[in-house]
Amino acid sequence: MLYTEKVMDHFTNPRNVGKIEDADGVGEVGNAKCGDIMRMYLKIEEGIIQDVKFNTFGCGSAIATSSMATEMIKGKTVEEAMTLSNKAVVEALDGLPVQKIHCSVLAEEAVKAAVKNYYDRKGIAYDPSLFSECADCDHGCCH
Amino acid sequence: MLYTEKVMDHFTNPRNVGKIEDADGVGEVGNAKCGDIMRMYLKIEEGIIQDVKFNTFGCGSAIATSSMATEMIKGKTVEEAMTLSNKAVVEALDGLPVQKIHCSVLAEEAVKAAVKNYYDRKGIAYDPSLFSECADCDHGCCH
Amino acid sequence: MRIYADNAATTQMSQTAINAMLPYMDKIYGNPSSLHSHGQEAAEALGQAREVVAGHLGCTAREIYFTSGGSEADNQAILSGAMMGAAKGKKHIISSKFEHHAVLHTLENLEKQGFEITLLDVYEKGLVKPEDVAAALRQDTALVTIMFANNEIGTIQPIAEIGSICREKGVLFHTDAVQAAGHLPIDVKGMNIDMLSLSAHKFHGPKGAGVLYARKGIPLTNIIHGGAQERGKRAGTENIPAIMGMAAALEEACGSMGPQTAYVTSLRDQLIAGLSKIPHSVVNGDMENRLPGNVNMCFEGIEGESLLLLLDMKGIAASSGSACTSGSLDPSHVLLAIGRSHEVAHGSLRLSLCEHNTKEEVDSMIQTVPQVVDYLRSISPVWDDLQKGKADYVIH
Amino acid sequence: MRIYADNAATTQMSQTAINAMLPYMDKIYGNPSSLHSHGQEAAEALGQAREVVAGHLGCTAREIYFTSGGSEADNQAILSGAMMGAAKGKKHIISSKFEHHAVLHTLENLEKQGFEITLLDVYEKGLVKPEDVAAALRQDTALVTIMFANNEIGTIQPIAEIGSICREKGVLFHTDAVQAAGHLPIDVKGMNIDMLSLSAHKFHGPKGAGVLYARKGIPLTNIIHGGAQERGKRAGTENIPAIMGMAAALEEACGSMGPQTAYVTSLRDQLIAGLSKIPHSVVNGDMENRLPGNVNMCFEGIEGESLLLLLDMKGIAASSGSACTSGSLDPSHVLLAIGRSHEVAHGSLRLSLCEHNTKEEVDSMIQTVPQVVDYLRSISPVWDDLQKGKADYVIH
Ligand SMILES: Cc1ncc(COP(=O)(O)O)c(C=O)c1O
Ligand SMILES: Cc1ncc(COP(=O)(O)O)c(C=O)c1O
Repeated sequence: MLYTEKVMDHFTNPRNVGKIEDADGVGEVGNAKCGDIMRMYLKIEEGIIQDVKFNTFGCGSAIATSSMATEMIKGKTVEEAMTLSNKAVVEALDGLPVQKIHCSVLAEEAVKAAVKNYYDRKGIAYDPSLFSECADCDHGCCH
Repeated sequence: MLYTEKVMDHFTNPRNVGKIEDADGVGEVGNAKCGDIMRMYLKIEEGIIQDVKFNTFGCGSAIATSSMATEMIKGKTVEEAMTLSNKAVVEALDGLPVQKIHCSVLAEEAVKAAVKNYYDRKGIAYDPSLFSECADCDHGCCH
Repeated sequence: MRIYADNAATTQMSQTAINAMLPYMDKIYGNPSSLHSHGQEAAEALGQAREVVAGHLGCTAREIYFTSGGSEADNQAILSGAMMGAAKGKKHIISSKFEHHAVLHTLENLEKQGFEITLLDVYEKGLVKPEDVAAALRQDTALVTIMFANNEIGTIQPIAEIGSICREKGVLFHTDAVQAAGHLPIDVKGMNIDMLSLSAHKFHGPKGAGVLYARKGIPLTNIIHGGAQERGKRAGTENIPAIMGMAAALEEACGSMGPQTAYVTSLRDQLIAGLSKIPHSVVNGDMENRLPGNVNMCFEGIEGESLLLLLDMKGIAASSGSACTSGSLDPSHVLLAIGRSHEVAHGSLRLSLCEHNTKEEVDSMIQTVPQVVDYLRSISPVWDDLQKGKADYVIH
Repeated sequence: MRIYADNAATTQMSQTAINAMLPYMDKIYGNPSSLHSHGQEAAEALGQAREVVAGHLGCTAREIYFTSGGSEADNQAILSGAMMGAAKGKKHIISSKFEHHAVLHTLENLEKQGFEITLLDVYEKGLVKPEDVAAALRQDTALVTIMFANNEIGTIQPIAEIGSICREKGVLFHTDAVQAAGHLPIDVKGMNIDMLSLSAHKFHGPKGAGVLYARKGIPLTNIIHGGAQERGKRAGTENIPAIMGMAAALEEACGSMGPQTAYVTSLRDQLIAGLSKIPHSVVNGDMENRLPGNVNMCFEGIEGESLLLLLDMKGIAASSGSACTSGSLDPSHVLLAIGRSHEVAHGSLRLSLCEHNTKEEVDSMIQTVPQVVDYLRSISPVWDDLQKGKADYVIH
């Protein structure tokens, strides 16, 4: 199989799929040209991620990494969520094919983008270098 | 099959194989380096080929063409034998593979060499151009 | 129900083809280069297979060269055309933008060696215009190579017209007929085709066998040097079992082409009609000049790989021009060539049918595909934006 | 009794290999590049076959590239070595005089492109001397390619020694192991082999499948461009059935190698002993370093093709290095390389045995061959001259 059982499980039964209308933070990464867009919604209370939902346009591993990432940050503090690495997502999924590693990077970035949006909305100060953006994203598929 | 039925018949049951100890003419063509030698023995009485025998070192078609050539000249006049063409031998055998055509040339030449030897022995005058020799035969397989 | 709708990728071998192969595995197993009867029996079979294939292409047996498949045949045809041209100082090759990679990558390799390549447009319908070929021909054009039918969108090219233009100008014409052979009538003489490639596994024959037809007098360039097999133009012990299977499969396919084309075409048209009801969907490629079994559509707002995997879980084997299925990041060059945007090209689905597919299977696909498309749209941020009017539909 | 003694030309497929192929024809027939489960099942099988083959060569699965046969593997290995060398300005290649044509003709083609080729002597015994390899190595040597075992006379080359010399000097080493695989132990790491070719039909596997092993880090040059199969190095839909058959056949051959080698060697030695009683006969090639099944002899005064055809009529399938069997006018370059004169080389016979041959068959050949040799000598003018003392025997 192309994908591990875990990936197929999260792809076919994605956790936390959906939207949060009154989200405290929403992040979107990727672009349709490249075939992957993830949008992540966070509901945060007292610095804890109470709820998280995602919408994803993309391949099987894009959906699975989105799902896994939401599971990994749900109930965690925002700071903990910020430490989520793409590597941790890949490991939690028992691995991804090499050409799909970029999906896990997207998932990590989607979480960060949602947190950044939360910080921005709440006026919470942060170190901008935590949210380094990929310079190339406009004219190609950089992940 | 590589060879026609006729070729296989003459190869496996060659006619006139053997030697004539008191032959009136003996001709040998080809060389061992090239993998084909035909030796032809003629018994001639009053210009008629009474008997003919051959010995051949060579491939299946070398043996078959020798056999067919002997059959085609037996009982004929020497002059008739001189008109035997390699083409006639090939036709009589229902064809030969292209890379084996040289065997039929050898058979024609073997007959001519034996006749030449007969003329020489008897002191019969002849047109030497009838027995044009292949210039290259010493250093290669010219047929 | 498990539905196989990926016959353009490869087909199930027919029982006829399998039966034609089997005796050559452990009974008539000799090497056709061997002089003994084991070898000569194999050589005879090989000769018969060559006659059969030649008969269905409209050429002579001596113009048939067996290869290991379509890719090898494409490579050798194009290399041969290029070398023939180069010998006369001609280093220009004309092809199209949506050829198979076996053609395009071979051309790229020649480009590195100093050849100039013109890739013709295929327009919205996925059809090369013969007049474009005529206009692109130059004094130094060595070869024109245009596929007979496209493997993704199934469009059938005006091969006879292109052939006659090339013949008139004395330019070599090759066609990659891998998707056409066994499915469409081919007549290399009538169509003025100089070289043609085909691959057995696309018409219920075995994998690992293909044909390069090269018109008498065209000197092929070896890509595999060695023994004197295939008139010295393709070394390697002949794959007799596969060649026998290929000849049998071609015979079978050509023998029943008429009724099968009618049947498969009717399935295709039902399927396209059914799936076209999905809003914001579009058929890729011309509907008139189209392989009987080819359905290729784009659905806005979703991505092809996830569509494909979900269909697979529901028992439908399909294909997509999605980037994710190719290991590259760009979607299908074919869909881009007919003018689909990257966004839309990612959401493509190819269902390729054959005579084994049934009306029930088509009905089932017409049921299932919209469900899966709906589900994926329901979790797609792109679809969300389109629905909310935050972005404009590309497919109306 | 019909005796097949031409196993060096090709072999009968084993039932194990056939059984391994069959399911992939009409059950697991997907294209391994397809993402759906039909395709992924095929991809999984392909991965398993790769592991099996790697296991028997002593390398990793990622170092295995499947090809259409031995000739293709030889061509690609040599071209790749040449291109790697050329990129560093190295255009010298070392090989031997008695390689297979798949190697020699590939080298000739490279020679035309400016490479310099050194063909080492193989001496009377048909063995390359490792010290000759060492002496021939130059600063600009790109590649050494020496066959593992010779296909005509069966001599086994000192591969490990050559491998260590090449590794020490940092020169790429390829070996054509088409006659060795499945018959002799191979360990590419232990023997310092960088590239190796094999062909399935030489060990009871299917025709149309081969392997190119290339050590990790060696960048292969494509000879077939196109799809991304075989890590992008060999385009074309994988011939899964044949690959599965090949893996099964290799597994079977390697699994029973010990006892089979002993058995086949004993048949070979009996046959050689029996035929050596024919006066003025000689064995070709070293008796120590010799493939278990190889018998190759010359008989003075006769020509090989006629010998072969008469043996065939008596039910014995054999081979000869006679010119007539090759379509060329010169006899076997292998026999000439070990110093046989043209005259003698024309009169050669190869009987290549396998584990299916029996003691009874050997006895029968020991009966029949001398009869046929005697008959052909009786009608041979060459033999006549030798007997009469008009010429000198070459073989005493
Ligand atoms: C030593 C050797 N190398 C290469 C080959 C070529 O293998 P294939 O005919 O399978 O391409 C053969 C057999 O024909 C061989 O014996
Ligand atoms: C149009 C076209 N050309 C060439 C090929 C290559 O054929 P094969 O994979 O048999 O080498 C294919 C199929 O993969 C094809 O569809």
